[in-house]
Amino acid sequence: MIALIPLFPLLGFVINASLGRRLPKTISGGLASLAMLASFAVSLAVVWQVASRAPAQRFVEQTLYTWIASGDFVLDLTFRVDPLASVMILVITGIGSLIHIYSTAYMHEERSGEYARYFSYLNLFAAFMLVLVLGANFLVLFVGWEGVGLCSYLLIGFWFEKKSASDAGKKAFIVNRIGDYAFILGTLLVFVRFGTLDFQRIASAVAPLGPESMFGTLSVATLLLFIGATGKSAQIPLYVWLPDAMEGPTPVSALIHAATMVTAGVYMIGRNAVLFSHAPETMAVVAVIGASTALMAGTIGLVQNDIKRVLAYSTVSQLGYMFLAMGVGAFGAGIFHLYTHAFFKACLFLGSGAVIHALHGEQDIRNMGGLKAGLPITYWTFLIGSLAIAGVPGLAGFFSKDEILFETFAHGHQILWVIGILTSLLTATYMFRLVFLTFHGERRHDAPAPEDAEEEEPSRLSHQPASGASHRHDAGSHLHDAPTAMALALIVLAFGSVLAGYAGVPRALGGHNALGAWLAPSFTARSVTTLADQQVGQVGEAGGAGETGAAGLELSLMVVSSIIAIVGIGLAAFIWLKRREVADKAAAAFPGLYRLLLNKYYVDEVYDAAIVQPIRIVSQEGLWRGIDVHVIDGAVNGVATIVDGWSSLLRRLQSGSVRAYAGSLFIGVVLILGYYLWR
Amino acid sequence: MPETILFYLFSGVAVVASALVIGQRNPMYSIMLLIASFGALSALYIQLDAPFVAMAQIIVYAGAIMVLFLFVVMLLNAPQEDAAGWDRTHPLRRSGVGRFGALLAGLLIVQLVWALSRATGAATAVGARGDVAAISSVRAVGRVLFTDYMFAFEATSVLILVAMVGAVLLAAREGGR
Amino acid sequence: MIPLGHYLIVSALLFAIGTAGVFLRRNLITILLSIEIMLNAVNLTFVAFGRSQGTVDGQIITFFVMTVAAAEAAVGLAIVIGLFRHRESLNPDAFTLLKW
Amino acid sequence: MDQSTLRFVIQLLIIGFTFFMLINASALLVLAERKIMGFMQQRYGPYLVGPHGLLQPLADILKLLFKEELRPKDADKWLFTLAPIISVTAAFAAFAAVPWGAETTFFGLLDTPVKLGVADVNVAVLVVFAITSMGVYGIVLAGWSSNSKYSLLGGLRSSAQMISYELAYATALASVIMLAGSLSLREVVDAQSGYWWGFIPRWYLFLQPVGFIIYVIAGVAETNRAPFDFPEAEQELVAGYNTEYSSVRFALFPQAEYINMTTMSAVATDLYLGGWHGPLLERYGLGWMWFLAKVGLILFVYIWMRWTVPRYRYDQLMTFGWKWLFPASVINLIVTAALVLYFNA
Repeated sequence: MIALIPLFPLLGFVINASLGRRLPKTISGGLASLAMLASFAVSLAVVWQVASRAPAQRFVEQTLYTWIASGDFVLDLTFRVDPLASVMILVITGIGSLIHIYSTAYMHEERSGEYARYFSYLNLFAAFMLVLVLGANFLVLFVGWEGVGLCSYLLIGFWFEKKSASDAGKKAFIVNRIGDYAFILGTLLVFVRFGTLDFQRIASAVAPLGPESMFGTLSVATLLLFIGATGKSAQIPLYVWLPDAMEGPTPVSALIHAATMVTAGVYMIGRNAVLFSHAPETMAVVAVIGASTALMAGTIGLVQNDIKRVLAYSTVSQLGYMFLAMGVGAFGAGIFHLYTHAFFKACLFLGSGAVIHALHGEQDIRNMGGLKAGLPITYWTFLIGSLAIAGVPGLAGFFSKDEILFETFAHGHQILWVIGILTSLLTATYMFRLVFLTFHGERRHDAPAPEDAEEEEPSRLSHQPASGASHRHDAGSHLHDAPTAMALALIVLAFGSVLAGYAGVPRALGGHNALGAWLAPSFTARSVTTLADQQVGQVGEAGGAGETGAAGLELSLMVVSSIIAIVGIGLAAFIWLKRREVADKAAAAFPGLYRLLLNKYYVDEVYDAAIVQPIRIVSQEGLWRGIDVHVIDGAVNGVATIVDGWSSLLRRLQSGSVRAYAGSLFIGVVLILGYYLWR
Repeated sequence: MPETILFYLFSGVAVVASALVIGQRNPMYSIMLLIASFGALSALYIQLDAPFVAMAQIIVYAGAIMVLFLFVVMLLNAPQEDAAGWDRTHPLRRSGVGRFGALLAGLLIVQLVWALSRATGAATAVGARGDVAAISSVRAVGRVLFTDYMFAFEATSVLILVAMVGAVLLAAREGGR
Repeated sequence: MIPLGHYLIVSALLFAIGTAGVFLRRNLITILLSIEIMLNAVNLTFVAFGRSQGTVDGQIITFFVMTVAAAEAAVGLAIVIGLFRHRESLNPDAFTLLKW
Repeated sequence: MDQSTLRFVIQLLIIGFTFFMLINASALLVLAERKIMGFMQQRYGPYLVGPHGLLQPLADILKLLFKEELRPKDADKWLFTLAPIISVTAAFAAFAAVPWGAETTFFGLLDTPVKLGVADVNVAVLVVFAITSMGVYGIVLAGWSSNSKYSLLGGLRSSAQMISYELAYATALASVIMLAGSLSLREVVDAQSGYWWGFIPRWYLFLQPVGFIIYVIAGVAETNRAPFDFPEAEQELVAGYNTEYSSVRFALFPQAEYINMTTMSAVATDLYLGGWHGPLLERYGLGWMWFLAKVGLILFVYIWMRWTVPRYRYDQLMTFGWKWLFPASVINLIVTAALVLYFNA
């Protein structure tokens, strides 16, 4: 049953990859979407099955077969669905299928071979992602982990004819390698420590021991795992690949780099909540990294001009939020935000995709504006998404983000809370800068007004989306709003971004944090019940905090953050609607800061100087020119020379005359016989 | 006593014939002489109470192998040893080489005789042990051949097959059927 | 009765003659004949020893030697024919192509 | 004259008798052949020399003796002379191993019986086989040494033919040997003494009909007789290997051929027809007469065959030998072996 969930997309991948180029687009695309929908249905069934049980044993397992059995180390290929996983699979399959549907329209200009390739990658990614979240032990998870990495590489570099795209793909892959390396080390360490890789066993092995006071095995292991997470989930210091990943098709950005893959790190930490919560140092590191990533990404996002890059940075910053939550031990809150974020970020990306689609590959927001009339659906959905992410009360982002902030505060990390608040201000600001620059104001692009609709678009098939400004020339065609498939996805997601939040309305607002309660068992070691309760108390604050009279505090924090959100929006409105020049003035006022932000704190350059160049130089000058050429080649050639020299001597023996050979043989016989006779 | 005479007679024939074989320039004569030598040898085998071997010697060597040689010689219309000009330059054409070879052969004989002179039991009569009936009976030979030496026997059969195929392949004209 | 040594000496002589033949003759066929002589010398030794041991094994080995001789003659002569087709010669020194 | 010398003398006599008979055989066979041929072709054949031309062979021999010896200039002197000698020697020698009579005391003249036959070898079959195979050399050498195309071709053909048919021949022999369980012809013969159900003689002819036929055919081919007489296929090769021969040297070849025929028949008699065993003559120690009679019968068949069956084509001969006769003989051998195993176990 569970195995079916990743199986359907895999099937889709196989079909599309093998005979996709022979299938017509509608079939290959429809097939892929169908596969996703099927696995979504299966996931629903499974989740229902899980939900219908008592909270204590809310999990279903399926062991396909014993994968590795060497000595006493036995590793099964096991899938397990528990509350956490169920949330994940629902998000992945649900949003995944929406994005598939969206893609059928978005990628329609591709040649059918490319089209099939795209969808096969997409399906493969979904399959691996599901394996990742379903895996019941580190190794299975790691399989998915690497798989999604691979698919992300393939999809980012989907338009590999573009150098920037293929470079971006390589960058993502290599940066992830670093993280994965650490992740493997962490896994091995965990195995050495506990002798098992199964999450539940580890948890129940960890539970009895108290939190690690000093910096020890657990901390190191968790830290390594966390580095892996930073790789996948684009946190400092390994976030650099995500903005470049926007070279890929927009739906890919939505699916992989907003909704699913980048949350793998968060998921992994949540999956090992017990383990992490026993390593306070690591938790602190996680929290700090998360907060600082959030802030930094926000600041960068403020000045970017590429619509997708802005969204990318906002993704990074939201991920920062999630890690902050994880770091402060509010796992429930983190997952909650993950889940809401999936909706509105996907919505925003798809919206941006629609814009780019409409403008035939235009991505620079300075060349947009005034699209509101032209693209009503896109506009409204995009607006809702922005409101949600900005944390306007009543929308999805509001609940999750505030819960995170509240938990942060409640756990006594006031500084982090301040950073969080600041970030949410930034979030609101840059999101609405985006909205206003894109949709409001006068149009700064040569697309005609919607009213002169009699003109036909000249060369529809000739252009590809996202192929940069090279398509500016035919950008003058009719300004068309999102086609039905895209529109459908957008609308559904918009609704999602409104409603998703109500899954976890905090007690302070009279709700009873359903999601938190639902997730709670996943963050506890089930087997040891006595400790489990205490774990719930300690870890599952998501549900717990409400009782302890903190309701008032929570309410006041909510008010604060809502105000902040409103202020941010207002600020954006003031600057980018009323007085555009203020922005330029500000930029002129602090040129250094502006350039710093514009160039993303020069992080790429720093990495390049600190890591890439040294390695290149060492490998080129030292390894290649030095060792390879002189030592290795020298050895090989030397051997050859020696052999050559000797053979030129010995070949004189080979006269080719049979009798000569026989003679030498005969001489040998006589000599040997003589010797034996002599002694 | 008569058998001693016969022994010396036949061994003499064998040795002299063989010596003439290699002293001969015409391969045809060499072959005939070799056949004679084989006949003498088979006589020696009979003296050694190995009649079956003796007959096999004649049938196989004289009757088959030598005929083969004969055919080849006739087929190639065997030339006398050619002293074609183009291979005079070859190092082995120097007469010294031949003498050296003869010298080595002589040396070998000396060594072997010397070894024999030192060997124990070389002086004991051949027929001393074992009863003649058992050794000379074909039945005994067959029994041992098909039990103890079964594997070797089969192996030789394979060898023959391979040799046959190889010979056919080698002798077939280039591109011939 | 004839002592074993005599037979052995005869076979030694034959063997030496064969080896000498390989050297002295410059005709592939004669060389093959010389090889046959050597094989027969060995046969004689086998039979003589077998007789003196009072066993039939000597004779049996002889059969195997004969088999090998037959095979060797067949293949060898086939090669000789092939070579003769290439150069109208049976002189082994004419076939010194297999060298530097 | 004491026993041992007497014995020695008798042995000598037997050998001499055998030799004499063989020479006569060759002479008589020439006559017989011509007579029978004449009879078969409704004419007289030789009848001038002596009564009914009985002295014809003698006349032939005398004629040949007084002919001039011719030898081609380019012929190889030694081998040219050697060739006929080889053939005839081989022919005679082969018969040495053939026993032609039961052991007898010559009506009590000797106290211990003596075996009728030149030599009594315990591997007689092999000996006969080996020595007959030597006969090839005579022909090949004759063909090669006389340095003439016809001779060479004849020689090659005959040798190829003999070698091919030796296989079938030997295999046929082998099956009989398996039945008798001995390589000694005398034992083979004695194994055939007595009767089944009192009246059918225990001849291997009845156990080995196929073998017998194969043997006879192979024998004909071995002796280069019609319908397998390619070496002297007059139409194609003048007279084959003996084209260049004349006078005595020439005489030796047909003689060798007839002696070979006799040997074949004798061996056939020993192997298949129960040798000297036969009703009532044995009782008086005259079994060898039976032997003579049987040999004569087979010889008659030979001649008969020659004048009735036309000659094959060479390729047909080879095809027949390799693709029919040899496989048949092998199958016969296998079947025999199986049956022997079955009945002895």
